Amino acid sequence: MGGKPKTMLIGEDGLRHDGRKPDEMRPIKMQVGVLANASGSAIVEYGRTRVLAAVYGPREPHQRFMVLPDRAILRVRYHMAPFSTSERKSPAPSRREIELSKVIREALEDVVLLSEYPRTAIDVYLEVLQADGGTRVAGVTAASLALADAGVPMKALVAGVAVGKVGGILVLDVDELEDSKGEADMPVAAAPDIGLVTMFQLNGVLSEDELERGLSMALTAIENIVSMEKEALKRKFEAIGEEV
Amino acid sequence: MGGKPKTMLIGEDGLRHDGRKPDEMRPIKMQVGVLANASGSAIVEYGRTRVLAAVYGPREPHQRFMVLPDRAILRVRYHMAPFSTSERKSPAPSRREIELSKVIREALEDVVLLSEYPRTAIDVYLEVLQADGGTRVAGVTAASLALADAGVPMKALVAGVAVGKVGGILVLDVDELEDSKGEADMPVAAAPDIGLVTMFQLNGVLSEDELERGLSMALTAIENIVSMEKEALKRKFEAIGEEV
Amino acid sequence: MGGKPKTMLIGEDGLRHDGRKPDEMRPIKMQVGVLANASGSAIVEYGRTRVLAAVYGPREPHQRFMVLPDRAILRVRYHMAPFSTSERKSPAPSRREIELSKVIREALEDVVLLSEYPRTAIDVYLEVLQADGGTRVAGVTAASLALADAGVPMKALVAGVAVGKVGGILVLDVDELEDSKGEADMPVAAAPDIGLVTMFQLNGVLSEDELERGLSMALTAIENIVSMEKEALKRKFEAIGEEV
Amino acid sequence: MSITPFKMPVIPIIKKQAYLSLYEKGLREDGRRLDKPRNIEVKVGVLEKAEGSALVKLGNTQVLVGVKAEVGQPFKDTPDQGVLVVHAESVPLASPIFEPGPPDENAIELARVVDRSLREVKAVDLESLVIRAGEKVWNLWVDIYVLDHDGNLFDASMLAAMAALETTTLRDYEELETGEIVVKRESPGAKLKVNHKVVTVTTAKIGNYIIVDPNFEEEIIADYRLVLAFDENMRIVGAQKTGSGGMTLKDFKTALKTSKEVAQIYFKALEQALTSGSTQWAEQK
Amino acid sequence: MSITPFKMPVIPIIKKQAYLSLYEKGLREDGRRLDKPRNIEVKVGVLEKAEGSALVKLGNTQVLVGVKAEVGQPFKDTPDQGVLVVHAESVPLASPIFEPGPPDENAIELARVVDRSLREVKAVDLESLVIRAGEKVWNLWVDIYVLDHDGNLFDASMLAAMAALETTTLRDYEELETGEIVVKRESPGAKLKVNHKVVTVTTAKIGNYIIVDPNFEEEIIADYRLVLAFDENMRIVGAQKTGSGGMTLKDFKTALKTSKEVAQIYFKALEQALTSGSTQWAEQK
Amino acid sequence: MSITPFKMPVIPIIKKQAYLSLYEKGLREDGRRLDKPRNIEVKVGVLEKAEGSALVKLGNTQVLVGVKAEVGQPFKDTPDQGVLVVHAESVPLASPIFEPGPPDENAIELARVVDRSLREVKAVDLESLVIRAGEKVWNLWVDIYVLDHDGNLFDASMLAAMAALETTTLRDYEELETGEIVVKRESPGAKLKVNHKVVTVTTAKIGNYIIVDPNFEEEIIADYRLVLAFDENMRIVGAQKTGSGGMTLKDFKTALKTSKEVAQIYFKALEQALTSGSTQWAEQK
Repeated sequence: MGGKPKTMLIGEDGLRHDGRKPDEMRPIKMQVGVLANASGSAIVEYGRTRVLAAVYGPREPHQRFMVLPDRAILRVRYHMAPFSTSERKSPAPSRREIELSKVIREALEDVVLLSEYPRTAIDVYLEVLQADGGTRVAGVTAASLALADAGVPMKALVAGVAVGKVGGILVLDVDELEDSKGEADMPVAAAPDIGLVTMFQLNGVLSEDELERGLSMALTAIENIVSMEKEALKRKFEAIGEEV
Repeated sequence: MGGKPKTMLIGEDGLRHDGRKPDEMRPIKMQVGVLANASGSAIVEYGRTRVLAAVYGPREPHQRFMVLPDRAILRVRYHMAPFSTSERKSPAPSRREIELSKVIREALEDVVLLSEYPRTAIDVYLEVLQADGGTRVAGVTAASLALADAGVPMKALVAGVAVGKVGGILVLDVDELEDSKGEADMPVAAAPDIGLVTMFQLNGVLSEDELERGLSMALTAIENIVSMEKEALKRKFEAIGEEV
Repeated sequence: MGGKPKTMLIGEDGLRHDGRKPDEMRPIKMQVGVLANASGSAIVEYGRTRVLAAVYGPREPHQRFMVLPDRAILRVRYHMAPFSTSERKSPAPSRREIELSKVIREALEDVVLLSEYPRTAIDVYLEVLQADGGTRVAGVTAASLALADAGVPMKALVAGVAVGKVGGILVLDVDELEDSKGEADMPVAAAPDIGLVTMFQLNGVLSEDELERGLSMALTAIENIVSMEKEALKRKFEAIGEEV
Repeated sequence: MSITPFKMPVIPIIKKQAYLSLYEKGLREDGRRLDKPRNIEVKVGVLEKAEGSALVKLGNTQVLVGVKAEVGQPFKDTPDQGVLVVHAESVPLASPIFEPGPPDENAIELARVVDRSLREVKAVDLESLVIRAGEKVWNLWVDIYVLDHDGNLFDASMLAAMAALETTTLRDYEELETGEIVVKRESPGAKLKVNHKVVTVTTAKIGNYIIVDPNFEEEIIADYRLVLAFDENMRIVGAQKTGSGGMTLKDFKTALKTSKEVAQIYFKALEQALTSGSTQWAEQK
Repeated sequence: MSITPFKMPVIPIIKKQAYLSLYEKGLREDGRRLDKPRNIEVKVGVLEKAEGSALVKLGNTQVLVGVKAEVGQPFKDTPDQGVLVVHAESVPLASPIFEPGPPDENAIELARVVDRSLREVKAVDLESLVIRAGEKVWNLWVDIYVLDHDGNLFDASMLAAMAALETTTLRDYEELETGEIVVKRESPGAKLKVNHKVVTVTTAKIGNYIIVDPNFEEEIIADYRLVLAFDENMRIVGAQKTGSGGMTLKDFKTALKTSKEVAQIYFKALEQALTSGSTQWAEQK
Repeated sequence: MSITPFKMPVIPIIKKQAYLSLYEKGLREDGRRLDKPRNIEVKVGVLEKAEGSALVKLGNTQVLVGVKAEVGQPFKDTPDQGVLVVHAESVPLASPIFEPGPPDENAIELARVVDRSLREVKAVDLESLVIRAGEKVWNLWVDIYVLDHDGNLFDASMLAAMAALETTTLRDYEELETGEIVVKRESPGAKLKVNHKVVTVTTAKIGNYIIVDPNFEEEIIADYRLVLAFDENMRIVGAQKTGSGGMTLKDFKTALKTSKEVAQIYFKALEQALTSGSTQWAEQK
C-alpha cells in the first residue's frame, strides 16, 4: 500500500502500467478437458496468472461419514504450486489458502445442483501454476469450466474477476503489481444468468459510490467471461463431435 | 532457582514480597454459570491468576469408539491463552500443558461418579486467561465448580493450592515470582470431605519434615477453598431462586 | 563424495581405513529373542552399526479397515534413535526414514507367507541404536531374524549388505566413513535360498561392469550372513531345549 | 480443503419456519427488530498482564481479546513498520461445535477479516512501532478468544479487538550498549497510536429477509452473511460475503443501508467503553 | 511406517490375464511393443516466473517441473557449494488415488530417486552456485508436480527435471554494502551450469515379462519395477528396485539391456526439446 | 486433551483378585515381597557414538538412555548455564500398547518427572557446561528409549539416565579464530560434572496394599502410583502422584517409608555399575 510508485500504476495517458485501459481485462485463455484422469478439467489464464482445475466425482468420499443424506457435499482445495510465486512457496497449506478454499467453495455451492447426488462428494482441486494477481477469481472460472466438463449439473456458469483501485481510479482485472501497490482489491464472482453474486470480498478502502461502481464494473466483465466459458465448452464438444 | 533475590521474597518483617504472611492465600474469587453454551462453567481467581472452566456432557463423544461400557470417560484440556503470560504463548499445546491436562484429569477422576453415565464422555475445558502462579491448582478448583454447576454427580468437591519454599520458609499459595525464584513448589489438590489427596507434585527440594508440614498446610487451605466453592454454588442457586 | 581423502580410504597395502580387505565384512553379531513383549525380536551388529528389531503379530490392526481379505499386510517402521548418530537426530521421522521403511518393507514382502494370515497385520519395528553405515541392510537382517523368531512362516531368510566403491575399488560392507567419502554405495538384500534380490539401490556412479561385479560380491556375502542367521536361530532353540 | 458443513445442528433448521413467520411481523425470537443488534457490553482493561485487553458481550456471545506487544524484527519488505498479527482461536469451551486443535477455516477467516479491516485503512499506526528501523520493532499480537459462541463472532471480535487496541500501552524499554532492547515489564508505558476506529456490521439473508447481528441459530439457517467494515468516516474498509448462498444486487444495497445505521450503534458502544475507563474483570460478578 | 498398499484399484488385477496374453504376442494394450516407451512430449520454458520449467507428457502421464533459485546459506559441511533440493507433490488433481496432504512414501521416494540420480553424478555444478563462499549461495528448488498420473512418474519426472534444469537461468544480483544480496527479478540472467544429462528408465516385471515404461494399470499388476539412471556416457548413476516382488539376476540383466536402449530414446527427446527452444504453455491448446 | 484410558488390556483386571489374595500373604506373582524391587541390571557405556549411555533392566523392563552433547546457545535468561533436555520415546517395539508417533502424555510425563528430579537439585552441574558465557554452551540431550515395557518406567529410566550421565564425557574442542567451536569427535574428553545422584522409587496402591516397583499388570490394576525422587542425602527432590485414584495421608506416609528403603537398593545397584566400569553391549549375549 506504499504511496510513492502510484504514478507508475496509471500513466499520464490514463493507461495502466502494462498499457491496459482502466476497464480492460488481461488476455484470457481457457481450455477444457486437459487432464485424462479427472472427471472434468480446465486450464484458465488471465494474463500470466494460470490456474488448473480438476473435478472428481460425484463419488463416495474416502471417509464415509462425510456425507449429507439429501445432497452431495462439495470439497474445494485452492493450492499454489511452490514455483508459482516470485519467492518459492512452501507446499503446506497457508492460512490464506485455507480461507480462499472456503471462499471459492462458497462461490460455487449455490450454482451446483448438489441435491441430484445425495450421499456423495464432488471434489474440486485448483492448482495455481503461476500467480500474477487474480488467482482466486481465475480459480472460480476454471472450477466452473471443470464442473461443466465433468457433466455436473449446474444452475448456471460462474466466473470471477477482481476490480481494484489504483491511483484513485477503479481498474478491472488487477494484476499482482496493482494489487500490492494499489488502494483496494475487490474480488467478485457471479453467475450472471441467474443474477447472483457468489463471491464478494473487499481488501482496501472504498467510498460507497466506488464500491457500487466497482461491483457493476465487475459484473459486466463477468458476463463476458461467462460467454468465453460457453465458447470453450462448445469448442470441446465440437472437437469430440469431429472425432466421432 | 537463583539465590540472590531471596531476601526480597521474605522481608525482615517475615512478610512475603506482596505483603502476605507465609500461610496466607491471595484473594480468591469464584463465580459459577458464567457461560451460556456450556453445561456448567466457572471462573476462579487466585490473585492475578485467572482460570475459566467449562464442562460439556455427559454426551456422546465425536469418535464413537472412545467409550467405556461401564462408565463415562473424562476428557480434560488445560490450555493457556496466548495473552495469559508475560511473553506471548504459542496456542499450540506445549509439553507442559499436555502433562498438566493429565495431572488435572487424574485429580478429578476419583471424585466424579463416572459409573452413572456409561458410554459417554464428560469434557472439562480449562482456559488460563492470566497466569501468575498456581494455574493448575486454580484450574482444579474451577473444574470442580464447573462440574457441580453442570449437575455432574460427584462424591465430593475438589480444590487445589500450591505450597512453596522461599528463603527457607514454607509459604502458601505461591505466585509466579515465588515459584520461579523459590526452592520448591508443591501443587496439591484434595477432596477434604472424603479425605483424599487427588493431585500431588513436588518440583524442588524438601526434607521429609518439610514435605509433611507443607502437605498439611495445603490441606488446611484446601478445606477453606472448598467452603468457598460451596458458597459460590449456593450464591448461584439462590440467584436462580430469586429469578423464579 | 569429496576427492581429497581417498588415499586414506584404501591404503598402499590395499587395505581399507580400518584394516579390512576389500571383500571383508565387519564383525557381525546376532542374537534373537532379546525382548519379552514382542512376538519375535533380534539384535544385529555390523561392526559399530547396531539395529534392534521387534515383530508384533499377526494381529488385528488398530484401524480395522486396514486389512486385505486374502492376506496379511506388512507394516514396517525403520527409525533411528536420537543418540544413534554423531549429531543428535530429531525423533520425528525424516524423509530418509520414510523411504527406507518402504524399501525395507519391500525387501521382506516377497518372502513372508502373508496369505497364511488374511485380515491381519504383521508389524516390524526397527530401531537403529547406533549408525555407522549399512543400517538399512543390517535392518533387513534383523527383521528377517525377528520374523523367524516370531514364528511367522517365510519362504526363505533374507539378509542384506552394502557394496561400495572407494578409491576406484569395490568394497564390501561399507561403513559410514566409506559411504560418505566414497564414489558409490549399493545396498542389496536377497533371499539366496530362493534366488531373489529383494532390495536393490544404487547411490553413486558405477560402470555396467562394476555394477554386475558389485552385485555378485553382495550376493556371496549375503549367503554367508544367512548362514549366520540360521546359526543364531539354532542357538536360541537349543537354549530353549536346554531349559526344558 | 474446504468441505460443505455436514455436521450442523438440526434444531435451527426445524425452527426456520417459525423464524420466518416472526420476521414477517418485523420481529425476532428475542423481541428484536430485524435491523437491531443485541445488547452490547464492552469492558476494557480486563487483564493486567496483557498490554491491552477487552471483553465484549453481544447478547450471549462473549469474546475476549488480549493484545501482547513484543520486541521483534520487522518484515524484510517493510523495515520501517511494526508488525501486526491477528489470530483467532475457537477454544472448545465456547461451543459444542468447537473441537480442540488448530484454528479451522472459520477461525482463520474470522482472524483474516478482522486483520484486513484493520490493516487496509491503517487503523494501527505501524510506523510508530519502530524501535530501530530495519532491526527492532514492536510485534503486536491481537489474540481473539471466543469464550461463548452465540453467533456474529465477526462484529463481537472486531469490537473487542478495537477496544483492546485503543487501550493498549507499549511498555517503556531500555537500549543496552549491545543493542539489545530490554522491556520494563512493570512500566505503565505509552498509549498505542491508533489512526482510525473500525467496526464491522454483519447482516444475514434468511428467506426473503435481511437481518442484522444474527445469533447462532440464525447463522445456521442463513443463506449467507455479509460482513461490511466501516471506519469512523463511514468509508468501507473491508467486506466479505461468507456462506454459500448467492447474493442479489438489490439485497446487497439493502444490507449496506442497514449496516451503515448499525455501525453508528457499535461506534457509540465503543466510545462509551473507552471513556468510562478501565474495568476490572471482577466487576463481572 | 510403511504399509502394504491395501486400497488398490481392482480393475487392473482382473485384467491381468488379458495383459499377459497380449504380452505373449509381444504387444501391449496400446499397441506398443514390450520394450518401447510411450509417446514423449517435452516442453520447456512453460512458466515465466520460475527460473526454469518443463512440462513432460509420457503418454497420458503429465509432469510439470518448476525450478526456483533463491539466495540462501550453504550447508555447514559444504560451504563452497550451492544447495539443490528436489521435492515432489502428489497433488490430488492428478489421480483418484492421490489425497491432499504432505507427500506420502511414494512421492518421497520419487523425489529422492530423482535427487540422488542428479546429485551423485554432480549433474548440476553446485560449485558454480556460490555467491560468497560459506555465506551466500543459490538454493535451487526443483519442484516436481504430477498433473496427470498414468504410470511411470520416475521417467517423466526425471525428464522434466532435467529439461527444466537445462533451461534454468540464475537472475543477476547486486551485492549491497551491507553484504545483502538483492536479486534483479526481471533480469534474464545467466544459464545454470549443468555438467551431465541424466535420464532414468523404468522397467516392470509382470508375469514372466519385462516391459518398459509401464502405464498405471501395468504398475498395479507388476511384481516390481526397476529404475535405472544413466548419464550421457551411459554410466549407471542411480538405481532403485521399487515394489514388493523379488528380482532374479537374469531378469536384472534383461532389464538393464532394455533400459540402455530406451535411455537413448529419452536422451533424444530431451535434446529435441532443448534445441527447439522455449515453448509457451498456450501452445498446448 | 487428556482422556481416561479406554483401551487397556483386560487380562490384568480379571487377575486382580488373584493378585490381592497373594498380597494378603505378603507375596507377589513372581515371588517378591510387597516392598522389594525386581532384579536390577545396570550396564554403562553400551554405545560408542553417544557421549554417555546406559542400559537398565528392571525385571523384564528394559530402558536404554543415550546422552548426546552438542555445542549450542544458552537460554536467554541463563547465559551462564548449559542446557539439559530430557526426552522420552515410547517406541512401538517396546509394547503392544505403544504406537508410532510423537510422545503421548505418558512419555511426556515420564520425561518431565525425570527432568525435574535432575534439575531441581542441580544434579548436573550446568555451570560447568559453559564454553563462552552467553554464547556457546554444551546442550546435553538425555534420550530415554524404552525397549521393553513391563512396568515402572519411572525408576528404570531414572536409573538409566543417572548411570548414563555419570559416565558421560564431553569431547575436547577447539575454538577457531572466527569464534566457531569445533568438536573433536574422536577425543576421549573430560567427565561430565555431576553434583548429586538421584533415584526415583515408585510405589503403587492396589486394593488396600502398597507395593513397590509394580510390573505392567500391577500398574494396570493400581489405583495410583506415587513416584518419589531422592538424592544421596535422602532429601526429597521430586514427587508425582500418577493415576486417577485418590491418596490418603496414611498411605502417603507408608509409601514414603517404603520408598526410602528401596532408594538404598537402587543407589547400591547404581554404584556397582559405575565401579565395575564400562560394559559392552555384546556381553549381553
